[in-house]
Amino acid sequence: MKYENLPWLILFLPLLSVAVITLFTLRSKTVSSLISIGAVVTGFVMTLLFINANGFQFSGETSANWLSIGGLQIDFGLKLDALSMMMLLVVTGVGGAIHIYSFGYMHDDESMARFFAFLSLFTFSMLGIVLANNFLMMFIFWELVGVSSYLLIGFWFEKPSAGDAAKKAFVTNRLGDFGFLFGILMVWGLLGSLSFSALQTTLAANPALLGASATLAGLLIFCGAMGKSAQFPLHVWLPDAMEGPTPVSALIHAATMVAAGVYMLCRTLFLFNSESLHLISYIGGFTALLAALMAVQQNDIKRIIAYSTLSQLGYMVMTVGLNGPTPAMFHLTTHAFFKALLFLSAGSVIVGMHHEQDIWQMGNLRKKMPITFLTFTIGTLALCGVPPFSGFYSKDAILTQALAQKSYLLFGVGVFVAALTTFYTFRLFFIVFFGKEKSKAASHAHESPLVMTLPLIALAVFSFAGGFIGITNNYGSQFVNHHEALSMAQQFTEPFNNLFPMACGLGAVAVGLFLAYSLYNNAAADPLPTKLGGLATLMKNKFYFDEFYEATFIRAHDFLAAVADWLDRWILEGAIIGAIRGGTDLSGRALRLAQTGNLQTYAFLFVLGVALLLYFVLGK
Amino acid sequence: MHVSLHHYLFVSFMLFSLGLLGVIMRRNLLVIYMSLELMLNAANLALVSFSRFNNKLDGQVLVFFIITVAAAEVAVGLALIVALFRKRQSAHVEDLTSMKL
Amino acid sequence: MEAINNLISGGVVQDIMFYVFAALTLLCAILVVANPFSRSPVTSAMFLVLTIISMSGLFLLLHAFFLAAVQILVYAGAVMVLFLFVIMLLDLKEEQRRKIKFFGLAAGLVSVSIVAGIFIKSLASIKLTAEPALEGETYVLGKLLFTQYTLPFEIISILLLVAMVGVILLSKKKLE
Amino acid sequence: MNSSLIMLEISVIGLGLVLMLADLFVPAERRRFIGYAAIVALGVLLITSLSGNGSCGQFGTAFGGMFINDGLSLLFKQLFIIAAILVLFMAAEFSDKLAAGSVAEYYSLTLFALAGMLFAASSNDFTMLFVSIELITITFYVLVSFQRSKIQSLEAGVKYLILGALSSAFMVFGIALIWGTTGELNFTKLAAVAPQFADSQMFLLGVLLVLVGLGFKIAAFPFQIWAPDVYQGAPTPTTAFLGIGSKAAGFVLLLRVLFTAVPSVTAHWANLLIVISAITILYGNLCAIPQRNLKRLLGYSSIAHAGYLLLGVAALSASGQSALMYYLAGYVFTVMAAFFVITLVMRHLPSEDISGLAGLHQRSPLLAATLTIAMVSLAGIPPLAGFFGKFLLLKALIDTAHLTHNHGYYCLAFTALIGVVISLYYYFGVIREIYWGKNPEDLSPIEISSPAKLSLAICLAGIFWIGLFPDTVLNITNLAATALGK
Repeated sequence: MKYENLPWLILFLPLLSVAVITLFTLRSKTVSSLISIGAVVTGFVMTLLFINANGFQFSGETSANWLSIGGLQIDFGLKLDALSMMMLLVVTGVGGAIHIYSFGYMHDDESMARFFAFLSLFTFSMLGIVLANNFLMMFIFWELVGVSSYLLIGFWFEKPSAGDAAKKAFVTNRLGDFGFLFGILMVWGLLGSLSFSALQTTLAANPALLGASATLAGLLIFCGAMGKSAQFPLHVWLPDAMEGPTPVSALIHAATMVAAGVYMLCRTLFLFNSESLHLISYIGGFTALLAALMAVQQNDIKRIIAYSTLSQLGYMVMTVGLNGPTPAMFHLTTHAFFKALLFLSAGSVIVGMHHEQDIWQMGNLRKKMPITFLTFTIGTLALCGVPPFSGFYSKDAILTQALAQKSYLLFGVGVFVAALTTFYTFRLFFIVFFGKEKSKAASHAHESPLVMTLPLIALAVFSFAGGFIGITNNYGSQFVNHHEALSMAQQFTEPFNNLFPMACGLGAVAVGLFLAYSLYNNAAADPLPTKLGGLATLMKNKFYFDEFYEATFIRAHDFLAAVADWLDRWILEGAIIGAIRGGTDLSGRALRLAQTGNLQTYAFLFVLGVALLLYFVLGK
Repeated sequence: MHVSLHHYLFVSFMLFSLGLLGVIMRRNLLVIYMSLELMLNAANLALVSFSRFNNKLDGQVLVFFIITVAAAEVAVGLALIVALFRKRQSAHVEDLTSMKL
Repeated sequence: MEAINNLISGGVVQDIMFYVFAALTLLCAILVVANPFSRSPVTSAMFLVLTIISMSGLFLLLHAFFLAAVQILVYAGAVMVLFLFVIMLLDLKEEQRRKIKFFGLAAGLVSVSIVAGIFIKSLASIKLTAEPALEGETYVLGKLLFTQYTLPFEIISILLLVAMVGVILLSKKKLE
Repeated sequence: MNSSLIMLEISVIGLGLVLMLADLFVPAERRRFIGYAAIVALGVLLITSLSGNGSCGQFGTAFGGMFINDGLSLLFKQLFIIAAILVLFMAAEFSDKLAAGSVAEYYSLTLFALAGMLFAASSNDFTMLFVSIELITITFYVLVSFQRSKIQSLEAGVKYLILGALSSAFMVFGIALIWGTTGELNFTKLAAVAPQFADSQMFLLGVLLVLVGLGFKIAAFPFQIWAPDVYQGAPTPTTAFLGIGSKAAGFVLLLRVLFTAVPSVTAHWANLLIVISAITILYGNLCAIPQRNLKRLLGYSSIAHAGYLLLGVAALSASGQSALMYYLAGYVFTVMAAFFVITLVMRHLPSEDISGLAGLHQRSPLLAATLTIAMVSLAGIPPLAGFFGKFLLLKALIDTAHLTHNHGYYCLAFTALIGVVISLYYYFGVIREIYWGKNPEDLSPIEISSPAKLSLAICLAGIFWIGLFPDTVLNITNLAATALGK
């Protein structure tokens, strides 16, 4: 392996940037942000250099002895293979674009230097997860990601909701992490090692070693992914986390942090047995469905995208559960491109609208913000899976995988969610960019500066072409034995090898698009489209369809969405989480009553304690 | 019935329990403190009787230490109670509840 | 002296004396803790002195002559004087008879009787093998104290110093 | 007799006496330097002990086996000295709140308490256990009530006094029963005869009563009730010393009693230890949630941490004991950092309410960062000291669970994790107050003296060092744990 030291540099550059910013340049906004941007962009260039020198067809590790506990040695080491390289590219590449964009977005913020310090800390933690070669190290960076996202989500601390959202994100994540830690301890106890490669070798040699607890261990480890990748029922933190600045939403909730869970599952896929994978796939599918249903009811531009993220994450987890790490990672990568693009474009819209986020206040922005409109369109098409945009290829790969695993229910869910996705995305698209301006802000909207639009364009290119530039080849070399690399033309036509899933996917897109168009195009205006007489019957049909839709689909859908929302708000948030929180709080207050401050009570409780102790040990 | 170790230990145990009762029942800090002395004395009695019946002198040495420590503890404790009394004009436990919950 | 020794070593007399001293000790201890006639701390203190004196009688029966003396000198002589001194100094009024909380009383009695019950139950596990043998000679005790137990002895001296400093600090009248 | 082994203890006591005398000759405005002189002297003692040249580096026994120097005592003595140094730094900052003219006495009493802890670390005999624990406790009666002008300090002193004396009475009685049944006071000799008495109710009763006394010191359930009041009322440096020194002394004695003196009995008490540590963790964490007074909050949190530390005891294995000591080492620096910030921020406020922290990140970024890091470490978030400690403790538990097939261990590990989740609420509540607290009236920057900066740096370095390079500390704790099994 050439340039073996480069990955270390890539990892530690952002940390260095944190140190330099906090210690020296906190006063200067520009210098701090340039240092932070420089660190991540240099990381991206170094990653390219490293890949250029080594290609993807390798797998190696570089490590330093860190600690040994009772005969077990744990290294601080980096895992270097196609999987981590691709993720490095995503994190530094997409992350770099977001860093540059932030330079424009946060330009008027007082504490921009602090923001970039946090951003670098986050990048460092995320790179640590990607590169970790053992569970312990991964867990440590996992938690660091949690802490730095806590800082970023709560960045605008003047808003109390930001503080609440940050705390909620952190605590919900920690809930999952404890399952994760428990799983790690269990794996450690059963297999005696924490290094991924050692574990894989051990399990390959003796698959029965995990024994009866294999399912439990797998599910506990999945708990970690459940928290980070916001899977049901730990998904509640993600929509609230939109309180952070928009670049944070793009970085954390599209490209990196939420992807960590899926990445971790793929990294440790060898640990999971079929039962646990089965359950994982259903949790993923359910999350995808639930989130898509909820997205339809939202009016906040960022929230819609956030729910869509949830839904897409559900897709990925479902695919991992269907034993398809390649399509899952493929979708993760393309999703990183187009979702970051969507978030950043939304951020551009929000800036253009002077921090208005309600879509019903927007309208007709395509004229005012042409570049943003273009990039948003590309993002939308990619998200919906319109050929030949990247989302089409990765979604098709997922559907094909579901069919190949003969999981017809999940295949159905996938197709249905694809239709829903198209529906709500285009709903957003039509309301925001078409029709009439629905507020003054919309009439005076303006295009964002170049430093913000350039990253948008870069991301748009990848959102368009991500499907056939060899991403599957690179992942395939990791997960599939004797993987044959496909040429670009072969990749381009890959979906046509399996016509049925492609047809279903495209059909879903068409249905969704049609519904969205018929309902929301010029929704607030144009009572009767009299422009073309020949289309009058069509309009009439539309009218019929509206009736039909109103009577059945919308009602049913409203009901479903309301149920989902109700479930989310009252059962999950209110009852379960509320009961846990309220219960602990209440029991804390009750227990505290013993603390009367009266010495005599204390003495009595002390003696009671002694009496109980003696009774239980000696009284029988 | 011939007096044996059991008899002495029984007295010691009763003394200890009486002291314990005093600590949790009385409200006056000084009386609570006296009850604590009773408990220490019970330990002394147990040690001396074990010493006699086990034919070892270490118990008596320990008693010597306990008496000294008790004296030191009493001195500090009473000084503390006096200091508190000066502030509060009370030596009752109910009046000591400025910190709670 | 010899007459007393003979009397003490005589089995029956010794037993009777044990019962007398034991009864006195426990009775006085009860009166320290729960005197039905007075709740004044002074009464409690006086009965504590009596308890200690009757205990030193038990010590004599156990042939711990030095400790019996120490018990009276240090406890009855010094510690209890300190107690009485403080009681007088503070001019404590009699503890008011407040309404007894029955629940508290019952709970306290129950937990103390659990402790006492387990204590007494554990008596059965002591095997009565040895006859009383030890003669608590002061000379031997002193020798033990200054050879084997030098270190704790010295630590105790530091402890007394700490107590002294502490008492002075806590009872200095005025803050400088 | 190899009395050169106790040179360290003699030096500390001598230092205490010198300080007391120095008070007479040093003018009032220079008294602060008495403390710094003591810190330097302790630093020298620490360095000699670390380099292995000091008396506590020579292993062996003295005074007829009563006093022992081994890996365990060495580790704990170093922790005690570090804690004492930081407490002295803190006391120097706090001196304007102590009764004027008695600052030197405060220093020397701290040193005497330290001497008690050092003796406790080397105790190999119930007599030594008793006198060293009494030296610590009686010194603390005075240290807790040192702020005589403050009613809360006196009240805390009286509460500590009565409950401490109660626990001492139980402990003394326990020692009497142990000695009475077995005829041995020495731990090593007791270990040899204890198996014969495994069925003797009275012997077990004695051991339990000794555990009551030690349980009080470490504030374990059900003997934890004093901790919040005393933590709140005591002067802050005392609280810090109480929460670390006194607790660690309790733990070293607990380890010696359970694993050197009566290992045959301890082996049967796995379930008892499991239940006690589980309840201790839950009690401390649950009660801390609604708490607004920061010192009291740390009082409850110290109960919870006693529970975590007890996990290492409950694991009944060398790795558990090693993890316990590792956790304790991290805990020393973390808690000291927290109390140091409290001392610096809240010494002029009427109460220690958390709201006093609002705006701290503007008043002093250093203090804000230190307290944040301390809270994050206490909450057990990697890569800080608190995380590795909890990780090792859980690992030891799971290992034992595999070995013994006792499902209670899994439940205990699960409870511990629940406790950690609960604790996030209040630890992050503190952080939230620092950064998101509402409308602080006073935004004046906080002046930090250079000695205070130095000690904050020591605390932070400790937290990070132990978290990032666990191996270095683990080597020492493993060595210490092997000393127990002998």
